[in-house]
Amino acid sequence: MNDLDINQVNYLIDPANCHNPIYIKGCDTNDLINYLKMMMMIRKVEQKLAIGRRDGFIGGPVHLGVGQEAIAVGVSGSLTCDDRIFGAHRSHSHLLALNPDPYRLFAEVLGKVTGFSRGMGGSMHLWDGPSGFYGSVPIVSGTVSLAVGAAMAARLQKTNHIAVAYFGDGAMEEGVVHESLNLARIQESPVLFVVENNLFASHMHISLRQPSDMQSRFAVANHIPYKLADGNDVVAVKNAASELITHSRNGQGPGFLELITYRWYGHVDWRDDIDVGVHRSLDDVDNWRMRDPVTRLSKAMIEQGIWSAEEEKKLISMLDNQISDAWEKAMNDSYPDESATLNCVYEI
Amino acid sequence: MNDLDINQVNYLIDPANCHNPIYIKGCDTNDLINYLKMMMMIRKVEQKLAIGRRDGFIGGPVHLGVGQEAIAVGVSGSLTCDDRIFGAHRSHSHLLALNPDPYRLFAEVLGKVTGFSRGMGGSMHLWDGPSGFYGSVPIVSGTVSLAVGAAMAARLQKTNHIAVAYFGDGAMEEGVVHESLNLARIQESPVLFVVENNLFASHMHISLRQPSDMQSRFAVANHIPYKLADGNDVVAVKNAASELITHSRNGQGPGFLELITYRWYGHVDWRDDIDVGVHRSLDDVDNWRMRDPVTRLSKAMIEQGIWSAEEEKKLISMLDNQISDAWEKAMNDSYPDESATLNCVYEI
Amino acid sequence: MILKVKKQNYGTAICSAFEYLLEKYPEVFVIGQGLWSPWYVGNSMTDLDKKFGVERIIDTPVSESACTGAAVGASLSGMRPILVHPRMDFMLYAMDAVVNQAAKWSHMFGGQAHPAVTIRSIINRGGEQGAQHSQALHSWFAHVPGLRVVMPSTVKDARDLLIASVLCNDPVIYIDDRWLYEQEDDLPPIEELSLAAQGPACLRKGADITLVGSGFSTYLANKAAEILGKQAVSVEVIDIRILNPFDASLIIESVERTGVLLVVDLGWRNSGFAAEVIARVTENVGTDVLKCRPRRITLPDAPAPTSRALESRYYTSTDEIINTVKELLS
Amino acid sequence: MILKVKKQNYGTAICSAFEYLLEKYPEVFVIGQGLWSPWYVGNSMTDLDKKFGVERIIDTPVSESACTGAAVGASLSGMRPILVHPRMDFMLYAMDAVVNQAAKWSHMFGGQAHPAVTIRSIINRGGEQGAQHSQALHSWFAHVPGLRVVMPSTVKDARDLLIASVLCNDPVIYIDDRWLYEQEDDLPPIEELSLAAQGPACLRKGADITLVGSGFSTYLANKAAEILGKQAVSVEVIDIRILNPFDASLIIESVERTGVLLVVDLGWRNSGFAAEVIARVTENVGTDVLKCRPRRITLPDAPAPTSRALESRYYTSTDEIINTVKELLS
Ligand SMILES: Cc1ncc(C[n+]2csc(CCOP(=O)(O)OP(=O)(O)O)c2C)c(N)n1
Ligand SMILES: Cc1ncc(C[n+]2csc(CCOP(=O)(O)OP(=O)(O)O)c2C)c(N)n1
Ligand SMILES: [Mg+2]
Ligand SMILES: [Mg+2]
Repeated sequence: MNDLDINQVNYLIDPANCHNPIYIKGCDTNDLINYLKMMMMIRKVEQKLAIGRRDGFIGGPVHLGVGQEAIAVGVSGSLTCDDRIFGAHRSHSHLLALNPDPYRLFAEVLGKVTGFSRGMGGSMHLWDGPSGFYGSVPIVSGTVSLAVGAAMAARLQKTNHIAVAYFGDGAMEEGVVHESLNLARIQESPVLFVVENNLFASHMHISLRQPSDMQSRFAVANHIPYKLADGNDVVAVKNAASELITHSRNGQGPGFLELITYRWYGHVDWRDDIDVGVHRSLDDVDNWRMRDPVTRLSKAMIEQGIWSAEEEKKLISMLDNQISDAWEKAMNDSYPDESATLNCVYEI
Repeated sequence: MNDLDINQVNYLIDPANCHNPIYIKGCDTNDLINYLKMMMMIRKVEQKLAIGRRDGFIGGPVHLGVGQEAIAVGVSGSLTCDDRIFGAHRSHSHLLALNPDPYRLFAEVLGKVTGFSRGMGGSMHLWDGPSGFYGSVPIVSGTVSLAVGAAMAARLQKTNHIAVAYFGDGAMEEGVVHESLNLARIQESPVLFVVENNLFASHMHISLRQPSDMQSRFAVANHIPYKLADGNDVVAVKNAASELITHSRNGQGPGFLELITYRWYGHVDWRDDIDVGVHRSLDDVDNWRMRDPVTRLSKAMIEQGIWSAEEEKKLISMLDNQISDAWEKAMNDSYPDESATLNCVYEI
Repeated sequence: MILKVKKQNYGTAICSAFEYLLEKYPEVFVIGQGLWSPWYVGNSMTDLDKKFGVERIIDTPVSESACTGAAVGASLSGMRPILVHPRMDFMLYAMDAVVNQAAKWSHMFGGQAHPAVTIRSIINRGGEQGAQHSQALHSWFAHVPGLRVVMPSTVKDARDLLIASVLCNDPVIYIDDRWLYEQEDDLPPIEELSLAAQGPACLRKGADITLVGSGFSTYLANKAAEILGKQAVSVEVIDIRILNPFDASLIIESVERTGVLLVVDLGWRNSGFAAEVIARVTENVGTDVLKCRPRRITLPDAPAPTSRALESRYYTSTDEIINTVKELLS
Repeated sequence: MILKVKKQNYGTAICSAFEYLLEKYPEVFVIGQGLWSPWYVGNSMTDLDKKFGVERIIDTPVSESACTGAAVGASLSGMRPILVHPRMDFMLYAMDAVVNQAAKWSHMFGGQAHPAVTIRSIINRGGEQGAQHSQALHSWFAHVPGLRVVMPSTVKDARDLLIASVLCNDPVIYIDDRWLYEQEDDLPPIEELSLAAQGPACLRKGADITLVGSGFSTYLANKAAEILGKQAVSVEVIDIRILNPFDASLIIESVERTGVLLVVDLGWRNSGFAAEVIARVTENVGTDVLKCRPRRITLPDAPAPTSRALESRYYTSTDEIINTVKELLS
């Protein structure tokens, strides 16, 4: 843990910084367009969920990651459907970045049998094995050790597949995560720990929960190679993730990726929750909105002349249509059959 | 975590080092004599337990800390009976260093009603509230978070008492210990974490369980002040502990004390267990016997002219008598009444 | 003597117990997740942090295991901590501190030390939250000797049993259910009860059937009994209140009179507390007492589903209780 | 066909199951504490590390929680891990992975993914080890839907049910008791059974009383029945074998014949599995079937004491069973 890193964390957690377009020189144009589309799609899907929840169509809680889209998109850029990806309560983006199918996500959140988890999971329990998404659950830190096991399996199976565990700065406080870091290290398991450090666990700012904002200090303690990056810069995320993933695929054990970011909505559902968050002000939220991963990429691309306001307009209207069609379709789908409650307990 | 510390750990874990008398210049002679007596007493008590177990008088397991006596004796030098000390499975020394009463320890290990825990605990469950010993249990890491809570209580009670958690390098692998470090730090709880790093957890050498031998790296990660010392040098232990304890008493939060040491016996009971320990050789054990905390102190004192072979002989025979009397007495005591099984479940 | 009577609901009743304890007993403090947030635990802890300070109302990192252990440790040091788990499901991370440490502490040391800790563990389910956010594990805690397990179903018990729990020197699992929070009642002034002296209570006298519940299932049972009362079915309702240690004498006595037993429990069926009630009754009443087979209504042996279509059928209802009573009496 | 018969004890039978699985199924691996030590788990895993390599026989850091989660995660990735907890008490640290994750995984995702993990959890008590080293928590696991709970009492079951557990796609808690290890038997060749098709088994036919046990209590029950048989008391012994999901039909049928039920369970009494057996029987047999009240012998509701004077009385014995049977039949 060197001073450079500490300075970088201090810089990144200040919401006044990083409002400018991101640095994209040398990046593949198609990749960039893809990132932009993905991030916009995810954003719009979550905004649709916010409205659906507000208006009572969605019955269960939704944890929205609006503002954090660059992370899943950046990380997924180096993943294949043979990898094993685990999420948590705020995982819409993690799944959509692997399988961009808003319809099945909507269906799931609405509790419909056509959803990703056949309507048995809702927003907080998502699964899409074929795309490599092995599951997300709302018990904070619940899947981190599972990802280590999936990585151990990959190694025993003599493949170069890896596992990914997405979790937050709050999850970092659960003991099992520390056990998992050590276990992964001693087993040389190919797992990437991705910490989305959005500075909050529910209403509690990180300064009320930990003596330091920097999560990578636990990678250091466990002798796990780490990278620290601006979580609202998709290219930075992609590059950092890619380097660690390559290292894991090459049989060199786990990696740890810390990404500083912020969620625009409150902890759960569609509200700001300024009153609920200890140390959360509207000022901060506004400032963080200026560090929008979507705008910062789009502006950079326009500056470079590889993207235009026109194209963006088209993209937006395309996405709007796609998403509203998906929503309508999901709304009309059926609920699971009553028998599912008993039939899914054990394999039959 | 600086290079100096890492070098020190590397030096200390090599059993070929530190065979010489310890450095005692400037120490109070009475203190030194006291340390020596205490360590010898603890050693002899445990050797008696070894024989009692081997010969079938003791029915339950005994985890002997022979070779590690300097730690409890050194740490207890700065404790009072208002402090709150918690131990684990290998805690005879932790208790005896606070209350040097072999008789009640023997009675307890023999399951007699006159024992420290009224015969309900045996070797692995020791309690002596009046001397500050709040309890030891065999669930590895089980009391570490309790010590943090006892420290929180001390702070809420506006006292300058502290709590102590003794645990091993194996316990360091339990998630709850990591949670405890963070909780103590964020609550500024006056607790001293004492890690007796004897390089083994049961049969497993630390190199098979962790990427580094040095436990203090977790203090660093949690921004807790730490000290690293030769656990077989009672003066070094005393000085390091004293500094951290003063810091805690002064309201500056937790401290972390890592002490490198080695147990002479196997993990449990009286055998060497060379065959059981992965990476444990008779050579190593013999080498570690040369780093005997008792001899190293005694030799240093004799060199300094404040102790003599004569005095030592007298001390030994005094201790031998005391211990064999205590054992006889305990052997003749009664077992708890049958009603205790049901009567101790709840307070009545 | 005129008793001052105060209108409260289940949530505010809990809050008033906290206030009473924090005002009167300096050794009481509260620790848990969400204590500095206005909405975490409904209206049951409103503004405690503001009234009593953040030193005594401690919000914590996301570390259930260490926080639970810390509460146990503080309770061994002269304090009376109340640990709050805003959802019982999160306690799966804290089982060692509860079961291996707190429950056994007194026993292991010959009754010389007592962890006077109260663990408030909230059942918070429904609302399509799913399998990991819906559990009621009271049957588990009831199985562990050394723990006292308290499940208040009434507004008065919500307040007075919390106070009794905190003043008790044994570790107590105090379980409240968010579905009970809207209940209202006129409460007399607080009375400090001895928890050890508490046991099941008869909430409604009746002659035809003994209906037994705990927590929210008592609430449903009571409602069912009321409706059945109007239909000339006389239902005796017994609220278990204290699941561990469990004194079944009131229930046994009641069944000896009614000859019919129905237990309603909102936990899973297999190896759950409803079975204990049936066992305790059948092993204690004569073989000629029961007019029909004892019956239990429980959750199905399945995790809680999320989809509203399934969730609504997963939990039992007053209707199911009413129908079962009628079936048993026919 | 001539079956090759092999003399084994309970411990070596388990070991032979491991060897069979590791040889035949490359997706099987073993993880847990003590696997590289010759004495950790008796003779039940001798030299597996040497025969199959330390990559597949993984000894671990002292991290029950992460290791259990890792086994679950590996089981979702095409492997069939066997997780070994050398003492059930240590699993209190691993409850989230077992209860919140493994047990609910299939359900949460609509039956699309199954954690095919086997958790071998050893009951290891006696020898003055005390409260934290003596627990038998089978009643807890039996309460959790989604887990299959297996308690072999015979040498053959120790082997064949371990194999069936590992080949089953659901999470299984396989519970063996160190007190059973010395039992010997002649075993036929291994047969791969479907775990879902297994249930309670009648170990001994009888007409006077139905005696039900699980694990070590079955062993005691069997011994008692043998002695009683010589005294012209005809005892039917049923071994529960699978506590979750629990199919009680064989027991119900038996009680319908004998009219007398005695359950022996070596867990605590309150809210324990013995209550479930009594409940299942009494809610299913006619009120005229039972000739006397059902009875259970369990541990007292107290943690295990250490002192030999108390420990020896804490556990039940064949004598207690024999006396209770006689009392019930008198
Ligand atoms: C074991 C457990 N404890 C507590 C909670 C309640 N809870 C839900 S989300 C959350 C905050 C998690 O913070 P973080 O991991 O940083 O993720 P973020 O919400 O910031 O994405 C908490 C405490 C939970 N779901 N599970
Ligand atoms: C929770 C738990 N897991 C495993 C064990 C088994 N066990 C007993 S002592 C021990 C090793 C502990 O090593 P360490 O903490 O270094 O203490 P040491 O024995 O070296 O003094 C283990 C794994 C246990 N008692 N409790
Ligand atoms: Mg966060
Ligand atoms: Mg050690």
